[in-house]
Amino acid sequence: MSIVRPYGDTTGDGMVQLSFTLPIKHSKVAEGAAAQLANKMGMDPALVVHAKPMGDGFTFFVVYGRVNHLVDTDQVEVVERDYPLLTPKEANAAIKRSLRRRMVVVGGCIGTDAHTVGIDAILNIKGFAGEKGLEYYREVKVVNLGAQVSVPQLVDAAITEKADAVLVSQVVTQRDAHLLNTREMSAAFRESYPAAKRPLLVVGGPRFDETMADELGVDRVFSRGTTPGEVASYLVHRLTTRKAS
Amino acid sequence: MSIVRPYGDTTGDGMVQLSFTLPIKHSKVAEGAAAQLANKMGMDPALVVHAKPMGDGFTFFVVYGRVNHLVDTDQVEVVERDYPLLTPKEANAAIKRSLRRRMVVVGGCIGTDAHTVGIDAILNIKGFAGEKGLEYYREVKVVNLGAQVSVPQLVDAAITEKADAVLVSQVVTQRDAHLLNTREMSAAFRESYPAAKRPLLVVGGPRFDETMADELGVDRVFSRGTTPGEVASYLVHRLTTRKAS
Amino acid sequence: MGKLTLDAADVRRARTLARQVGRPIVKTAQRHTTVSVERATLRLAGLSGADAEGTPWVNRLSDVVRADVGLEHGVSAPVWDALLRGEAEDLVTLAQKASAGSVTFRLPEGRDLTRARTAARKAVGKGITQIDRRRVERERMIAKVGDAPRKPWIYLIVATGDIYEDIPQAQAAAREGADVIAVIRSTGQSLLDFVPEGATREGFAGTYATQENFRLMRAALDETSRELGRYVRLTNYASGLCMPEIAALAGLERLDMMLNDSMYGILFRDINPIRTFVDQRFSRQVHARAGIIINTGEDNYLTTADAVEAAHTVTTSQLLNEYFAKEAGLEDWQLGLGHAFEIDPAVPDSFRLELAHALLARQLFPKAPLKWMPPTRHMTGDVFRGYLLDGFFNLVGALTDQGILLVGMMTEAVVTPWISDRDLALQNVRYVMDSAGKLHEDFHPAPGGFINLRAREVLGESIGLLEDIKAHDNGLLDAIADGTFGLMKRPADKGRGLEGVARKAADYYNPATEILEGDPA
Amino acid sequence: MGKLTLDAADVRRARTLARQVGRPIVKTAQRHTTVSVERATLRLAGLSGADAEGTPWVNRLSDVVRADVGLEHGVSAPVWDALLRGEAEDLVTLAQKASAGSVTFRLPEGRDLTRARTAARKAVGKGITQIDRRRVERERMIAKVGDAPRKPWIYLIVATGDIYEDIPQAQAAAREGADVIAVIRSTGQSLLDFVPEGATREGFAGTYATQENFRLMRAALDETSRELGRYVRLTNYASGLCMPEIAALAGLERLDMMLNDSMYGILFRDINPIRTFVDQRFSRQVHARAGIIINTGEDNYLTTADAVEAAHTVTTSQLLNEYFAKEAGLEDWQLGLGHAFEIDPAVPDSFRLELAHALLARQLFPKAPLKWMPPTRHMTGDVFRGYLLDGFFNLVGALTDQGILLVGMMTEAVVTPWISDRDLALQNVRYVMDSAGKLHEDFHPAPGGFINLRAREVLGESIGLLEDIKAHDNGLLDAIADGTFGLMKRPADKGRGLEGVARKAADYYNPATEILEGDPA
Ligand code: B12
Ligand code: B12
Ligand SMILES: Cc1ncc(COP(=O)(O)O)c(C=O)c1O
Ligand SMILES: Cc1ncc(COP(=O)(O)O)c(C=O)c1O
Repeated sequence: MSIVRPYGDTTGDGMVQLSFTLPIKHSKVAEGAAAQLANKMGMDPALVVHAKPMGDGFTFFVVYGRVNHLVDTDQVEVVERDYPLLTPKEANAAIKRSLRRRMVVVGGCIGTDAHTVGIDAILNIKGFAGEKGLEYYREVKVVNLGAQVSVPQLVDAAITEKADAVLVSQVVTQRDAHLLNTREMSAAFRESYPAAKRPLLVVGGPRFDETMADELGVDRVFSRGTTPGEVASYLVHRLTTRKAS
Repeated sequence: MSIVRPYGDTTGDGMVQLSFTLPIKHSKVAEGAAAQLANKMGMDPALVVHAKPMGDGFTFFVVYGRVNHLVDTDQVEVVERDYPLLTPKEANAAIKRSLRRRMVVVGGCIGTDAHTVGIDAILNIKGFAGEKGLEYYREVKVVNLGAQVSVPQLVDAAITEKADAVLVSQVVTQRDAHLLNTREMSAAFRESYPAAKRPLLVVGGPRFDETMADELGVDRVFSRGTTPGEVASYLVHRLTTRKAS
Repeated sequence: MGKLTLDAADVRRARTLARQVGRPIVKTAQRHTTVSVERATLRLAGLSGADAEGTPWVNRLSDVVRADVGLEHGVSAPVWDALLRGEAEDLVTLAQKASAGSVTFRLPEGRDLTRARTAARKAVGKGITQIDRRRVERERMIAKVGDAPRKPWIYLIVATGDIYEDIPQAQAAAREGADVIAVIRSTGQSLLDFVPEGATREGFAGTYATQENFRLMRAALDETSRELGRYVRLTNYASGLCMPEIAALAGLERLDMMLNDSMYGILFRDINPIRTFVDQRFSRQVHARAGIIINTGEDNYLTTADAVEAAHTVTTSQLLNEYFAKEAGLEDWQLGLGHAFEIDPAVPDSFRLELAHALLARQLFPKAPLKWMPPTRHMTGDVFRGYLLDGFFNLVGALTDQGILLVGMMTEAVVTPWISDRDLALQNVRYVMDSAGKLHEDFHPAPGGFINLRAREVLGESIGLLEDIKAHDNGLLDAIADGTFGLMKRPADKGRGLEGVARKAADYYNPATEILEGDPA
Repeated sequence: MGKLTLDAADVRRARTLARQVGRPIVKTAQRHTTVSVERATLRLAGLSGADAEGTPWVNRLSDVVRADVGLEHGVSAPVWDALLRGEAEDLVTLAQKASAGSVTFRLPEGRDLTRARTAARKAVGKGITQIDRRRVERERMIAKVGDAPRKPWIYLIVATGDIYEDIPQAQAAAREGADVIAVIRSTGQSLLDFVPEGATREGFAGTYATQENFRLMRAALDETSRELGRYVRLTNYASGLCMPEIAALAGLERLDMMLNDSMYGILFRDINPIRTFVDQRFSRQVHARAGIIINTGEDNYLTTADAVEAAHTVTTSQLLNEYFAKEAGLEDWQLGLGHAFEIDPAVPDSFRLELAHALLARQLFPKAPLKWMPPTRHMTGDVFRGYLLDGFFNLVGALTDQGILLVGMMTEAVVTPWISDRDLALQNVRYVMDSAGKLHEDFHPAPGGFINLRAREVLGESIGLLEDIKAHDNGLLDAIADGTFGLMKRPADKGRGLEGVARKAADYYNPATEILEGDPA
């Protein structure tokens, strides 16, 4: 089934729920404005079922209605996993076989971001969702720099540690902080390394769009719900095939 | 201010919240499909912040993001009150002056609809939102037929009572029941009365679009939160100016 | 048990009054029959199907019988007399011929009468045996696949209007945790003086109650019950002008619970009071036999009246519903007495008032699986607020040991429930039950505190109301006539379906009643 | 009071242990100063502003002093000595000249030293008098316009990053019911070793804490307080590398509450332990004087550790925070000890566990206005579920008499709060408080029941942990070093800001400390 529509209680009804605030005082015109926005979004009919004045100059709306757009699932672009999922054992074996040394991974939260739970979930032994983190892999050396690492610090550590891969976490996204920081980071690596020697750059965080790797100048983006096993498998895949070729 | 955008926490940020179900199994593609729908609705970036599989073939999504559309409040069409709001005293005086008899109002819920609270709020003495209902007006005779009145019954009652106005409530809207019933009702009145003699036709209910009067063949549509005073003032305005002209 | 300190004498007094007020109504019910009772009898004897216009054969046949000999003797004797006379080889053919005008009915006498009655009793007996079998089937299935794992049972609504959309939605709801599925009826069905036929796809805001729809949905839920390892119950409405027939169909198709109230039709559908009481008694006798749990409709009072001011009308109606139900043979475990969380959330202490009301019901009817209804009236288009209110409704349910919890939908004020509304609503129930389900262990309203005082006040007002009803010349009928309930005036000689009521003649005969009253299951 | 049956001996033992563990830390703090303590002293003496690059004059000046004579004597004597020597007519000029390299500092001796100290004390005394005036101003204003009408105080966050967006949002929030407004800081400010200057519009996920931002927001809220007839409190963070300076600015600009924790900077920002404890003690002395309520940060533990397993670390930290706070002169009413509703909602009985933890805090610190923090960690993009969780969080707040309720946002896992999130969140709080606010009257955990057992268990574990800390060679410092808290290892000789710590020389002099310790308000 490649064409679908939202489903309220009947196939094809197209029903959705929407809420937002308009910076205008509550009035009939404000309600009409809310309906107009919903219409522009493709909702028709659009029922403004709730309008709540907030202070003097704002009104909050809830709108229900039928949206006219069709969703074509064939057109959806997603970053599908293009590497095999390995167990820690398999990953260790693959590293041993092709690198003939431990793989070095340097990670941290850059900029002013101090949300370490996500990167720790990937790196620390404890892991995430029942999977052990990269520290658990015998053939992986993990250097976790923690929170609020500056980009120069990160590059230095990568150079000192001879990192094969650099893992960066970004959780704060207000004013696109995560995008700005990631671009700054990838630019710094481009400057500090000859292209062929540059470690693999991986960023992750709950609000990243996985299709943006190229735009951000990194090799891979991981988002919400990533597990350590996926990251390990990806690293092994990229680093061992690179060596092989 | 005629051009506005939704407001999350900063002027002009355009942020909205959206939720819906797609009739597909949860997967990365499903999440991409959800983002695609949001994009088609004009949201960019659109963050799929929640995806919940429901049974086998459905997934529920919550999406946050920035919507690109502008809202032009100058373009909003609303049915503004085009008559003066009268107190019961003023309404009574106006009726006495121009009709020289009591105004007769016949009301009820037509079709299979049994939601009488709305029409009772307008007609019964008790009223709504602190305003007394039409029964309270000395110069108005109210005939409330109650629930589940058939269209022929309604027309008969209007004729027998020599109704000046007929007030119809419709609350159930599934499968557009309210629109179908209203059209059937207005058609019946057109058939049973010469145009000039037809009573004023007024429909109301929480999910009506007030701009649809013409399409529905009625004189006025009232929606969510209508008060008896508004209805009384409207009737007086229309019936007394009609007589005057 | 017993978090409230109620005066035992007050409780006894309230029950005595309910009996005194209800007794004359039972007498009246016993003295009358209705078209629907007679049609239900024919259905029990196996007559089903409809003519080309969709008019059921039971309507066709009983109309002709009535035209020929009147309703007051019951249709059974004339019908089986005609069959014995060889007018047709079976009931359907007889109905077809009768509608074609080619059969005339008579009142058999003497040996003919005896033979007709015996044949009728045999035929109807088959239907009742079928109901008995269904009951055993249910019990066996529960024993085999398992029952709902805990109380309250989670009760969810489907209401698409199309049985073929309802089925997957009901199955999905069951998979996500519903213990009971209610298929909401199309608007207007309660005023139809016939039961539609076949599978239907065109209801408004609900799906028609038909025998085939019942069958389809029960079969689908049986499948899901087996899949899930717990029996998923099915509910519909034995209400409106066809209450007895729908009760019979429910028994025949193994529905498990039915909405069935002693006064709902009178007050909210303007159905004639006598018609309602007669139909109600018969339908409850069928439910008793079928092992069906009834759900009464006290929640409806609070959708028009104020839930604080009118709290005692709920209690009063519960007491009357209990009396009528027990008189008709229902047992305590079959009494899903209704009540609801409908106090305006803006009223100070509204949550504690709800607790007081819910505890009162729990304590007055300790063995009944009370049915706890969610907020509807004060739900608005603010679906976030609605979701919160439903959570606090669920909490009252947990704190007061409700048997059946109708799951509230955040979109109550907007649409009939979407698939996602149900999923979110179940998640809400689960959170409350899992996180705070045992909070009742820590909940002890002080003997002289707010909650106890309020509960005693409501019980007192309810006793006052029952006394007031009793003081009317003609008791409950007069009270209903003069607007005691919900300010709706419903005189005993007005209302829909009155023409379908007949005072029984001396020779009135109804094999169904005979079996149901004579030989308890 | 006292819903739990705690063993009084246990409670006493816990407090004794906290004192035993805390005492050596206080001693260490007394033996050290930090760049930030010295800069705070200069700020109290009236030095503000920054150079063209935005480096504050207090940093410029103290850096030069330190380069010339070291930090261990305190900057006051060298600075006022230079002024008395006529190097500059005022502090700003002195700072400018110092950064231009045209002043050299010395350690005055004898009469010079006495005169320098006297001048310093006079200058700093003005700042402290200003703080005293602000405190009186607050008290007068509360007396005049009125205070928050009830407990808990409703605490709302604004976090746009732009002071000029924050202001209208804060005013709107106050109008809709907030009693306390917290302006969240930009990420990273805690690691800046200076306090930015001026009104700022470029924070990430929060707005910089600056004296001017404090002033603008306090003025705006004063206006709104008058409009609303209740004093709206303002909060910020005395935390990170500039804790003492921000405390001073808060006192000068009449902020009303400050986030200020004894170990947060160490554990969560990897700030050197000694630096933190020194800065903390000074900042708390300032808060005590300013009549500011501190909010401690125990909630943070539960965002990384499991809220059930680590519940006792919260209690332990509360006991330590209490000890350090009282030692610094804060009174019970100034102790907004933190705790949070962070148990995974999927844990059975999670709501009752939350109740147990919250009651324990309430009963251990009966006079402290506890600060109750909403769920964050288990919030997801399901904003409906989030709204419900926040409702149950509010209910725990109501049942356990919390003083300050940080209002939870349904979008916690998504964005920093939108204007509508706050409005919906306040509606949630209001519903719970109005409908169920008095439910605590009916809530009585059984003496041997689940809630009591759990509370006693947590207290027991907390005593165990304190004993464990005490058993370390170097007590708390060693315990912090070896990962006792939140598994983070923070040795006393590592961490950010260590270079800003100096062991006091025998002739160390700080007029602020002298005044704050010597003459209690
Ligand atoms: C815990 C928490 C904190 C803790 C952090 C403790 C710590 N040591 O990490 C504390 C209390 C310190 C904190 C502070 C703040 N926080 Co905070 N915090 C959260 C919270 C509640 C949970 C985040 C979390 O731990 N998630 C669990 C982990 C496992 O998930 P994750 O990070 O998504 O990681 C997964 C994937 O994304 C991926 N992943 C992540 N990184 C990487 C990296 C790589 C290489 C790979 C491969 C994968 C990967 O894999 C992980 C496992 O699946 C969220 C709200 C929420 N419920 O989400 C707010 C939240 C993230 N915080 C927020 C903010 C604003 C702050 C503050 C800045 C507020 C302030 N101004 O004071 C401060 C300051 C922190 C700072 N300087 O950055 C905002 C961010 C808003 C935004 N979108 O911009 C949020 C969303 C709350 C909100 N609505 O306001 N916070
Ligand atoms: C109370 C109620 C009932 C009561 C009705 C009692 C009665 N005597 O009216 C009972 C319990 C009987 C009932 C039954 C059903 N209900 Co109902 N009910 C509601 C409920 C909770 C409140 C409606 C209400 O009273 N609002 C208050 C009044 C004052 O507001 P109002 O109607 O909007 O009227 C105002 C304006 O709209 C306007 N107005 C209205 N009419 C008119 C007319 C004129 C001339 C004018 C000028 C103005 C005007 O003025 C009024 C004052 O401002 C709503 C949910 C909700 N919270 O909204 C569901 C709701 C309306 N019910 C619904 C349904 C489906 C049913 C049933 C059909 C379910 C079923 N299949 O069994 C049944 C059957 C009823 C039937 N045959 O129609 C749906 C409708 C869905 C839809 N949009 O199609 C709703 C929305 C619930 C839901 N989400 O499923 N219901
Ligand atoms: C007892 C009873 N019957 C019937 C209904 C349904 O309404 P209707 O009569 O329109 O089928 C209800 C409503 O909840 C009810 O409580
Ligand atoms: C005591 C304390 N300080 C500071 C903060 C804020 O973090 P940051 O150090 O990034 O300003 C918090 C977080 O809530 C806190 O509890």
